[in-house]
Amino acid sequence: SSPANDGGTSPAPGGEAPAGSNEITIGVLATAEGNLAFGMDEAKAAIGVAMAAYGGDVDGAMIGDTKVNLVYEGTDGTSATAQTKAKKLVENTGVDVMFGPVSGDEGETIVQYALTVPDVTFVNGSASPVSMTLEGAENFFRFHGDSAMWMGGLGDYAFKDKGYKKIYSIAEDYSFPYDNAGGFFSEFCAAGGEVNGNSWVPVGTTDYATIIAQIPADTDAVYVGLGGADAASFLAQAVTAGINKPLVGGSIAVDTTALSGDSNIAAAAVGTITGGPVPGADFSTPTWDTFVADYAKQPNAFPSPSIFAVLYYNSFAPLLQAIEASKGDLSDNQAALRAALSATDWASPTGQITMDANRQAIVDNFLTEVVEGDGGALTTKNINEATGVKQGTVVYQRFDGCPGS
Amino acid sequence: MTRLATPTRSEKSRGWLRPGLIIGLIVLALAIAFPHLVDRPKFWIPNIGIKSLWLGIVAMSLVFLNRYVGLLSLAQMTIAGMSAYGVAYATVTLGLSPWVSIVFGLMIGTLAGYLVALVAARTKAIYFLMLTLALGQVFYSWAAQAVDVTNASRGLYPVPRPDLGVMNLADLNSFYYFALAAAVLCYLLCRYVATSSFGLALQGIRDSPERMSALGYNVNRYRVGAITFASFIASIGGVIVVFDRNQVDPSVVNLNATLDILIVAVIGGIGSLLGVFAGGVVLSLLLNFSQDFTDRYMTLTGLVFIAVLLFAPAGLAGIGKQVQGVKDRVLRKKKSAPVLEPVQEPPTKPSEEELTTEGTQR
Amino acid sequence: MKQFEPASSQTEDSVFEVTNLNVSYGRVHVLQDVSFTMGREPLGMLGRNGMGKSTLVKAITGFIPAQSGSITFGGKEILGRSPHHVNRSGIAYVPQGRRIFPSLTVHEHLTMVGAKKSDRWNVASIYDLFPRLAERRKNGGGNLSGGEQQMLAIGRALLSNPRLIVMDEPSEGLAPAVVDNLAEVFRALVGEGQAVLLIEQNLHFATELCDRILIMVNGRIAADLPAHAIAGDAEVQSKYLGVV
Amino acid sequence: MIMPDTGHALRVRGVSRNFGGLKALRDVDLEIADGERISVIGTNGAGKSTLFNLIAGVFPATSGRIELFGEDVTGMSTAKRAKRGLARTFQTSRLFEQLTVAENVFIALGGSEFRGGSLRPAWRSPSRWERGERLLERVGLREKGEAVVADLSHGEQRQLELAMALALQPKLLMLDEPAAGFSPSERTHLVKLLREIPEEITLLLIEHDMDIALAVASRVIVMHDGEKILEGTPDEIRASERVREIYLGGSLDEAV
Amino acid sequence: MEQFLLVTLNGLTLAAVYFLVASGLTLIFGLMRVITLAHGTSYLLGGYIGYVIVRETGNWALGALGAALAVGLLGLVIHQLLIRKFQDDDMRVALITLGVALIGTDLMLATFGGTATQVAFPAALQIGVNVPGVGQYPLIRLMILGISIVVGILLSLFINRTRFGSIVRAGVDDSQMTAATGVNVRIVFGAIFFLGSALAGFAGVVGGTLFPLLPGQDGTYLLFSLVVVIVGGMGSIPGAAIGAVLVGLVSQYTLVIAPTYALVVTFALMVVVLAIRPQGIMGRAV
Ligand SMILES: Nc1ncnc2c1ncn2[C@@H]1O[C@H](COP(=O)(O)OP(=O)(O)OP(=O)(O)O)[C@@H](O)[C@H]1O
Ligand SMILES: Nc1ncnc2c1ncn2[C@@H]1O[C@H](COP(=O)(O)OP(=O)(O)OP(=O)(O)O)[C@@H](O)[C@H]1O
Ligand SMILES: [Mg+2]
Ligand SMILES: [Mg+2]
Repeated sequence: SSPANDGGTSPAPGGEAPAGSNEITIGVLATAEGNLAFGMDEAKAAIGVAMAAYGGDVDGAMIGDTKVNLVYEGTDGTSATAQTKAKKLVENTGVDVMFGPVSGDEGETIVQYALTVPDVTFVNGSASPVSMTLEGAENFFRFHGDSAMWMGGLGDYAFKDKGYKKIYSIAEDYSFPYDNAGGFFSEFCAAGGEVNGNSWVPVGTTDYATIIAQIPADTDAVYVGLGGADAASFLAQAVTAGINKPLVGGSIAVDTTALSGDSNIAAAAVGTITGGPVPGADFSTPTWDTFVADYAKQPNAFPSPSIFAVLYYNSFAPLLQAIEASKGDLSDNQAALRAALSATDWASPTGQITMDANRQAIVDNFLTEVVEGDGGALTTKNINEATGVKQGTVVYQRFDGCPGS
Repeated sequence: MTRLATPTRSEKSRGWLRPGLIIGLIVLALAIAFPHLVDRPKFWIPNIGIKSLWLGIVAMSLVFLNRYVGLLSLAQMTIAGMSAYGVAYATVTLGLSPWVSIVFGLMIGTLAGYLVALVAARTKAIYFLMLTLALGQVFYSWAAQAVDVTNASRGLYPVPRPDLGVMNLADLNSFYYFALAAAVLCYLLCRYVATSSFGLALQGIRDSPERMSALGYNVNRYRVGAITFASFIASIGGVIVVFDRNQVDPSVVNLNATLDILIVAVIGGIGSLLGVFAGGVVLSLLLNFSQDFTDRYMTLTGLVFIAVLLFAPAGLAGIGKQVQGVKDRVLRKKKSAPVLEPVQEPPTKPSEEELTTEGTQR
Repeated sequence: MKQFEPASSQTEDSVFEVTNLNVSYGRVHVLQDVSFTMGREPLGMLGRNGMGKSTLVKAITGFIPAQSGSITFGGKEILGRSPHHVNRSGIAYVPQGRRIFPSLTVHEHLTMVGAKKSDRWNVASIYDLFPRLAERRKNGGGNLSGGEQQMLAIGRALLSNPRLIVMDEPSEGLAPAVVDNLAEVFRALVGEGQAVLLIEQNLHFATELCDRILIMVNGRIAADLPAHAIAGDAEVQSKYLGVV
Repeated sequence: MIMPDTGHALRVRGVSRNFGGLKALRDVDLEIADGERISVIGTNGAGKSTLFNLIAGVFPATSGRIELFGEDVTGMSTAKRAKRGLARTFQTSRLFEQLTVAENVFIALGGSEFRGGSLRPAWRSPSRWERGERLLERVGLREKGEAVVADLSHGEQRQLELAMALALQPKLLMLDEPAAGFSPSERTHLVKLLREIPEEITLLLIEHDMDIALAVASRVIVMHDGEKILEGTPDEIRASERVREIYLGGSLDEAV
Repeated sequence: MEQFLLVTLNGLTLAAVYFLVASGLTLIFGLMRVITLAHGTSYLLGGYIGYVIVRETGNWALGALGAALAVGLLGLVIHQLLIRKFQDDDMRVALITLGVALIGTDLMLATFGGTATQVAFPAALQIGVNVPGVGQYPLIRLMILGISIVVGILLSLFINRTRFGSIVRAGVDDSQMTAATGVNVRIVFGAIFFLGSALAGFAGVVGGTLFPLLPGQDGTYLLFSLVVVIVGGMGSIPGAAIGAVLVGLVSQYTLVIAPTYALVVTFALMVVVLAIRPQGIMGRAV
């Protein structure tokens, strides 16, 4: 049902669309291969929820008088594929709006690409490097926090409430953990905390026994800036290695995907505190509960929405709202649509979302703790919320000790 | 050992005038007209056209080494990546002018190839393959970690397409013709080298290095020369890569990228210097369009790949000859006269299959 | 199958027969209607270089396919069977150029054939036959001297304890005394009823060992002569073999 | 200090070579004057090919010293020795299997011709192809010029092997069982060819065929178990009881 | 000192997993000279099959056995259908296995998803034991070390004490001539493929018990086992053991000294070994 799919007759690229056009094609990028292959399913689930609100589905909907079409391209999480697929969506399919991508590597590339096609509007999916909204791309919007913002409030909490004075850092060696750990430790250090060692491990490290053996005895807690599989291996081995330090999780370390794995990681994971855009499992507000319920109806949904589904939803819904507000007017370089996007002030399932001058969202952030739920299954508990978290200006690099020291 | 297609009879004395020339010219004409034939040039030119060209150029360097030197290198994309990093580093970090950056990139790639050659020239067949694979992984891991030089996983950007004076690459058509010219140049260079006495000597070394030394040839020097030359060709591909992507990051040289080159070479025909471009077109089409038919891009690529290997071992480039061969065989069966095509496989070692099917039944 | 008249002491099961064999390499028609029959006897074959002798042998052993014709051994068709079937039907092969396995030691070459201690030929008796091999038993096959490789190739074939042994220029590279010794050994074997098909360039070796000799010229059997008719006859030699 | 001696094509002094525990060559001395014709005979595994390999520089000697045309070449590479005028054949053919016969010879002819390697298109050297053709004619392979080497019969490959060494126009020619695989008529032809080799070329020949070894040599060297046990004229060798006993054997007397 | 011993022990137990994966490759690639680029795929598939069986039956040993058999049979089928005909054309075979790997990886992704799973093992074994000089050490890692040693010994007995090893090497040198000594080369090679793949499948279950199973691990294990086999010398079981220990130790030590460059150093190790000794540590020069 997607007319954009048959290359020959699809609309010409966005900027050339006649004013008052009442058809908008959105190109969606999400990961369909590699470690984050489930990204596409989560993206579709999120989009499905948002579209259902307008009586549509993942392929399209009528929003007011505007017909919205969706076209999907899967990537493998690398910048090369993201670039190729974005170009295909923009230049071949002729989409008016780009939505996505999933990973940070892709995100940085997509921003660069956005700079070269000013007539297309880009709405970020879940990519969270700090730098993305600092590149000055007027056509690029992000409706969730960057990965440094995800740790907003956690540094203070760890120091003051938990009383951790010294924290050891184990993180993957690439841009996402730089920002994430940077965000955490800059707050933690500012509060008076101390970093007593960093271990930057290559992505894909499976054997953490030796890393774990490095943790100094006098450390109060361990920051774990690992994601997905690496987090799972770390936690599993933390159990067999009998690690006895509390953990501070990077935003994706104890995501549902890690907790829902089969390995028995309870002993290590319980008590871990973490920060991020996704609230704990006990969180309950009407909007959140509705979202979770709607999400669960989508095909291929996980038991609860992953961070990717939450972020894709929180980003896609404002896009639809802006289309509605601007009545699908794409004239004048999509000025009306962009104005509407910038003006977003939305009570999302995870709190109020407004935009700053860099088209970067100002959001609420959640602090959670891993607890053992009924029947021993792991779950998360909300422990604190930081409201109105704004983006900083520092793009973090790999650092030793406290960031910037 | 390390050769795929049955090669090459003699290439002497036939010079440039071969039956393939006409087909080659037609293809070239099509390639020149390509930007004007497609309906969405901004998509087709970079995503299919330019991508096929650089995939082809890098794969050509692999084919050259395999066919004339008997070495299968998995480091060709790595070399191209080094050249791309070189251009990007010169542009982004050092702020050098485009021409200088290009020369810098080419030098980095070629020099790296030379150093690889010094280590690898002594190793043979499988070891060479593994050594180049390992070198590729070393560079990939390093590029993904060395924040100071490569900016780690973020990579170096932006590398805009420059105005070279003679040609403004910022214009997509110009960039395409730039890449096409580079491809033609690479092909002519490879052919020229292959038909020279040097090229013949390389083939001699491929078949019997001991004999070559006994004849007074410095085998190592020839091998190093050939690998360095192939690295230069790959480096040219790398320059196009960096301008095509406007950036360079570790994904340019990861394992998938390495395998892509192998796939291109095989689909095109690993014995053919020109077939690589057909391989490049097939792969870039698969990459861009397979998702319109299936979610399983990799499975599709794998199936195409295996099908080529099983049924058209000489790749797309060899299909013409294969059809001819089948025709002859049919004719032969009909007439039952002993008009036979030369056996395809080296006749010293026919497989058991051939023996049982072709042997006489009584 | 053509009716065969058994020679005096021969039984049907050791009759080896090639009928109208045609082999081509591509367009080159190398073997043209080759036919001959042999029993438990030593049969020699001579011919100038490139006449098709090895081609015949390779067709017999299943190394290359034939276009038409038939090869039977003990009444069973072996043409078109793969080399290991041919071997198991009782035919062993000493190839031209030795084709030693470079990655195997001398001893491994001999043990891999799997001859039993009770067999006529076993590893120990091969070492007795070629003491030089025993001295070099741990040496890699690729590092042997040419003559040692030839001994090994012969030993490897004997270990199959074949009813018919096909040898393609086995004397190549062997010192005269060794050839001499070999001739003696094979004469003894022939006495035990061993069938031998011997391709040779060494006229003396061939005529010493064989009573009957075929001469191949341009892919055809040009003559079938008793050995003594060749040994002493310069005219025959010059006619068929180009010896001047 | 040994003075350069221009009168000697080859001098081998006290050369030994061990392979692991095996002493393949033991303290061998050899002096060959320019233009001499030497045959090396000896039992299988006596070390003849090893001696050739040491002279040609395929692998280094364990001890000892080798001089070519008065120059110490003990540590020199194979290629450099070849450029000083040494050519050899291999007992087991080493040919460019996937190339044609003509191309094989073309490459061989280049060995003495250019140093770094020429980037001139091969087909633009007609004179080199012609010389190759004449060479093939000499060894009796003229008809096979366009055949791919892998398709040659064994004997034909041996003929090409010979052509490859002759192509170098060497000052010292070393042939390792050139007649192996040759038919009797090709052998006669070979003897003729060897006799036609210009006088100034030094010839070192390994051969098990006494008809050839004794026919072309002015001096014969007999080896056994890694040692040179005897040296003499063909007649002396024929007469030697020792040679008969360990090498020639008895019943094939007529062959000698 | 205690830390050094601990890291060393970690290196050795990691080496045990590498060795198990590499031992199959030593047969297929080292001995039979077939460059199989699908070996990592066999590993991962074995892990997944083991995971499913263990999840359904709760029996770890059954999972390991089932995975070994299933992957072994699959390897045999692939050999008979796709590889056998081109046995002598080693590059073509390598590329075919690459195609198999591409497809296998993709289908596993479609079937098992992109999230990490791990093979469960009895809680009774999830304990530490006291290792002198090191302190508490996970029992499971020591058990895996033991399994590897047993497999290694059995395998090297099989290769060196039977004619099998010679026959395979002969078959690789010259398959026709090997057949001419009466060996059915096709069956022998098929058996090797079965055994090699089965070992990879088994290794997948063992590895999947210690480390997570997920897309990408196939490539990682392929590379590591290639490095192990090459460094150790092709076709030699002791070589593979040495290679595995070297790779395991080097990667663990660098994780301590310069974690960022752990991968670089591991691959650089292979480059250095090949540059100095082109045939690998225990390899025979050919
Ligand atoms: N590379 C090597 N490694 C180990 N042993 C070797 C090597 N090369 C030769 N040998 C051994 O050295 C001895 C001498 O070999 P060589 O080839 O010189 O003999 P030859 O006199 O040429 O014999 P033939 O007449 O049989 O060719 C042989 O016993 C052989 O096995
Ligand atoms: N694989 C091949 N392809 C094409 N032609 C071949 C092939 N093998 C051999 N020939 C040709 O077939 C002819 C017969 O070869 P064959 O090897 O049978 O000769 P032969 O009698 O054994 O000679 P020799 O005494 O030299 O060993 C030769 O002219 C040879 O060039
Ligand atoms: Mg022959
Ligand atoms: Mg010799």
